[in-house]
Amino acid sequence: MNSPKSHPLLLGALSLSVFFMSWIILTKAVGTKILPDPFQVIGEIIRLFKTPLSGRTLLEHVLFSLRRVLIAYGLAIVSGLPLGLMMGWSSLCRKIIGPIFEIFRPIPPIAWIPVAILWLGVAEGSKIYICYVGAFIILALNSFTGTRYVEPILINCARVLGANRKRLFLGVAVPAALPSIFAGLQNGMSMAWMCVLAAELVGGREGIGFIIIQGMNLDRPDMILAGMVVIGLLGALMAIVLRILEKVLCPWRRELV
Amino acid sequence: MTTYNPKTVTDQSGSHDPVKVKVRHLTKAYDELLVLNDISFDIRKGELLCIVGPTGCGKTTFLNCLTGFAPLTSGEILIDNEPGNLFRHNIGFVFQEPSTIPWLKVWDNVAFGLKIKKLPPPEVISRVEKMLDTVGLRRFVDYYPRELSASLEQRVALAREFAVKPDLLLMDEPYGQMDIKLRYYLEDEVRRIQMEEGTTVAFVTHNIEEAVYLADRILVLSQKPSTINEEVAIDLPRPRRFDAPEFVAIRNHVTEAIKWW
Amino acid sequence: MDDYILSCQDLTVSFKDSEPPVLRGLTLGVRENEFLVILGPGQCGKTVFLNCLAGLQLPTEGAVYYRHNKVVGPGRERGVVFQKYALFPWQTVLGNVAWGLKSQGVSKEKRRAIALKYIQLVGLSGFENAYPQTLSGGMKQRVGLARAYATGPKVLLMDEPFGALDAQTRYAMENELLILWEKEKRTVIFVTNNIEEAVFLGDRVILMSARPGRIKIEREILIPHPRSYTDPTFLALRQEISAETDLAL
Amino acid sequence: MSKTDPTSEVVGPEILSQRMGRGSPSPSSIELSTSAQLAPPKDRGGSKSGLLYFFHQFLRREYLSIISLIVFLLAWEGVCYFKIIGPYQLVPPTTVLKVFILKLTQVNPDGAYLWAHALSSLGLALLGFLGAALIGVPLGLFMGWYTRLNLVVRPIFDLIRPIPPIAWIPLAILWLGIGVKAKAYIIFLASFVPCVINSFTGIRLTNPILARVARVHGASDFTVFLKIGLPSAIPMIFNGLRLSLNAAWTTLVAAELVAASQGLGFMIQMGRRLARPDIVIVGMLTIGVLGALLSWGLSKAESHFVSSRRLT
Repeated sequence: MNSPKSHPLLLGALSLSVFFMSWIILTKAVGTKILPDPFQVIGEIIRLFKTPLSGRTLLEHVLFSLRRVLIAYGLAIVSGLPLGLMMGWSSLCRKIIGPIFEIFRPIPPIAWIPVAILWLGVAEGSKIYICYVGAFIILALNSFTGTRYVEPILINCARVLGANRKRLFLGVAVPAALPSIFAGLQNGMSMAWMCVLAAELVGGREGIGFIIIQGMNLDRPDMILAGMVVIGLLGALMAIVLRILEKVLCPWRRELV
Repeated sequence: MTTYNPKTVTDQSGSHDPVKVKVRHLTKAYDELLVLNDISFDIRKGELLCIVGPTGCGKTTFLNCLTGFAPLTSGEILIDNEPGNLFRHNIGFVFQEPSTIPWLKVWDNVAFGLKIKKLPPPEVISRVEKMLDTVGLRRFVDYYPRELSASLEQRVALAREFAVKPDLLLMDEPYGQMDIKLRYYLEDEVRRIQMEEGTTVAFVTHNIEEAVYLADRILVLSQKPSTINEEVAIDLPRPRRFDAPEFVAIRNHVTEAIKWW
Repeated sequence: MDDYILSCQDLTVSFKDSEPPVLRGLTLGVRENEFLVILGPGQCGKTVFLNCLAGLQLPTEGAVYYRHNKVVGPGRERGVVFQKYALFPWQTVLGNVAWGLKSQGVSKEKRRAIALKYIQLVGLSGFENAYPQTLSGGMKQRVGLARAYATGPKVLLMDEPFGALDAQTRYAMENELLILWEKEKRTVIFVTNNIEEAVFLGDRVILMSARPGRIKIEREILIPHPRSYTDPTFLALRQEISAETDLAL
Repeated sequence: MSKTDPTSEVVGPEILSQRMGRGSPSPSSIELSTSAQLAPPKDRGGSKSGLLYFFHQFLRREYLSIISLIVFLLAWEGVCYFKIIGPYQLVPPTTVLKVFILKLTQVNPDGAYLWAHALSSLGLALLGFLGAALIGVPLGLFMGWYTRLNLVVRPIFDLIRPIPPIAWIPLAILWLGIGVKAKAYIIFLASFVPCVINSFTGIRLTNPILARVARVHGASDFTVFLKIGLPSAIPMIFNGLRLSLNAAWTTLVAAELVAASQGLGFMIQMGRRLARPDIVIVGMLTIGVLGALLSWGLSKAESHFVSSRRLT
């Protein structure tokens, strides 16, 4: 690990250029019908921005997906966090809600798609519901473990300093659980994002998932890749936003690596 | 109370004692922070050298330079008149931090160094068994280190390093977490092993009493950037008594030399 | 038991019925403004004993009394300094020190004033807004001391507060603790496994034995402060207590 | 007063009990601290009234969980029985059980037995998962140990990582058709990422002191990797495998929903098309149970590998 510092940026740039070069060479070998080259993909993104696909431009599709994710995510925060905190803090809650939670936990949120469609139709409802399930389980689980495994010495310390049960919860358990909760917010967001994709793949006439499934139906790999690139960018963007949020809300963790 | 008059140590070249470690103009800086500033001294063969100094004065850094874990900024360190090489020199290192290997049971922990050195299995077994008795770990062979208390854990690390019979034993605050009684015993044990095997020992400690009890010579480092404040040769007869006036005088003298608060 | 500020009677604690009790039949009284050191080997139940005094652990048998009142839980008159600092990582130094005052319903300005006073007293002025994880071990424990002092307890319980510090920092902290104690006299019960520390600090030292934890010997230490680590009386007393400990500590 | 002490007494019974272990706090110790005030010791009958005491004991009982489950099932049954939710949306648990048993021996309406669907899904998931583990774990380990390799591979890896594996489904189908190959490819992608990341983090967390212990005795870099780095990473590797397995299972269901002719995902999709909530719910529950079984199997494998006494 003590190897002399070789220029990390240079190596990174080198590896990326090798990656794109081999992509272009591969395109030459198999033909653009199977693998379009990076320039075509960029061109396709620009085209989708200008020309509507089934009546909507790329931006509108993105906004559709984003809206679904954010509504579901908001609902999951409002319901999942308190539930997890309660289960972590009160053994009574844990014993009553725990087993029911355990039944639903192992079912992948995507497996809810058919049932959601049966219940709520193919419209917005079912898609939001699926994203909600995905984010909810992760958020509840993370806030649960966060509060449940607070260091006992901190609780003892707070009791010695005269904290009542309410302050133990709000003043110790919740802040101690914040790092875990933020990890849950990150994972929950990427899960919600994945779920909206899956839901849009299975049925729907708008959203980014629709773009890539349409690309498959039209046999247009450049369209698929364009959709994938947009999804990747959006996902990365949201992760960054959340990370900044964590730095703002948990100032004491800033000094840590 | 007897006052202690330090003898000036002039014998830098070591006229009759062959030199084990030769440190010349050792300088070590981390980025802008200068830790060790142009230090030169020798460790003679079979000598027990204690290094004391104020907190954060770079004692540990020195040991890391010696083993090559930290590259030198300038100067040189020679072991047996050649640059230190971990593949060739037989070095033992007792770390200040817990350094037992958590997934190995006590027995395998003690055998770890021997197995790395690829000693024949019968030799490994006999040395490990002997070490287990020496440090009193016989009852704990089947425990994992994390099941032991801090002081027992440190004994495992000691046994592991003693077992390889190093020519050069580096000890970084090995007894920091132990209490007086156990420390006395293990201090005597280090001394005994050193005499038996002719090991050269460099012993870093915060505890001045411990340094005076053990050392043939004490090296007092100054505050960062560290230079050698003083070398104190100790020729009290052994076993030393920590309440003897001469002992107390040297102890007070060294404490004064560190002068850190 | 009249003149004792904190006392315990036949204190027994056992966690499992199958094992010998951790503490058996401890009876002990602490006088007001006394510096009592409880010395014992690892795992002898010192921490459990201290937790009983703090009210964090309820005894299986016997009871702890503060003056004449039975202790059934933590209380404002007893402050604790923990071994592993136990600082709230999400609070600054100031927030940590003022934490206990908030529970007592002290107003915001007053909390701040009291906290600043104790931060200054332990020599941490300038670090009020630092977060604990940016501090060194010695500084963290100063925060711990200030926090315990700030709530105004009559008795301070200290559980190996300097156990994780290196020897030199420990010497410095021991000196500062005594200076603080001279300035603001409190009853202190100080748990340690370090004989030297015990003899240096204590008015009285109690040596405990392990499994079951009980009092082995008790020594008054009459050497006047400031004590010297190399004073012959000091060394003799240290050796005497050391001879009584039969286990590796 | 010489310091040479007899050695016979030196070894003390100093084993830390698990209760006071230095690892992460065990659940029981937290229970003790958060509700110690509520848990009355043996002889404190006087301080709390007898009735309250018994009520409290009652609340602490474990059968509360069972009651809660029964209430849940009854409510479900009731909702269906009183037609609060119609039979084309939800069927009661009794029907679910009936259909589950029926589906074991009956291919209607989706063309295969339940166990055939399950086996086909399991096989695919395991195929993709094992492939990812075999390539991803070593890659992550080497990336963590050899800085240069990391610098080269990392940018490409980071470029592909934010794309959810599900987004690959259409492309995979376009390239490889709707057969086994496309699905195996997607599952491989999905489980590859957590394998790499966790092995990477695991080996990066190697305690440098332990590496020095080996190096000081003359171990070569590769020996240090094998004897120190690899064992240090094992808990994190298993963590990664667990996440991988989850991802594999989730992605498989998604892939089968989009395009398949067999498998549990296909079965629930058919159930939806035919408006048969019973089939959908049986399928969902089977997916859940099998997923839980897979992670349980992995935990068993882990405890075989890593002694629980090791702690960290």
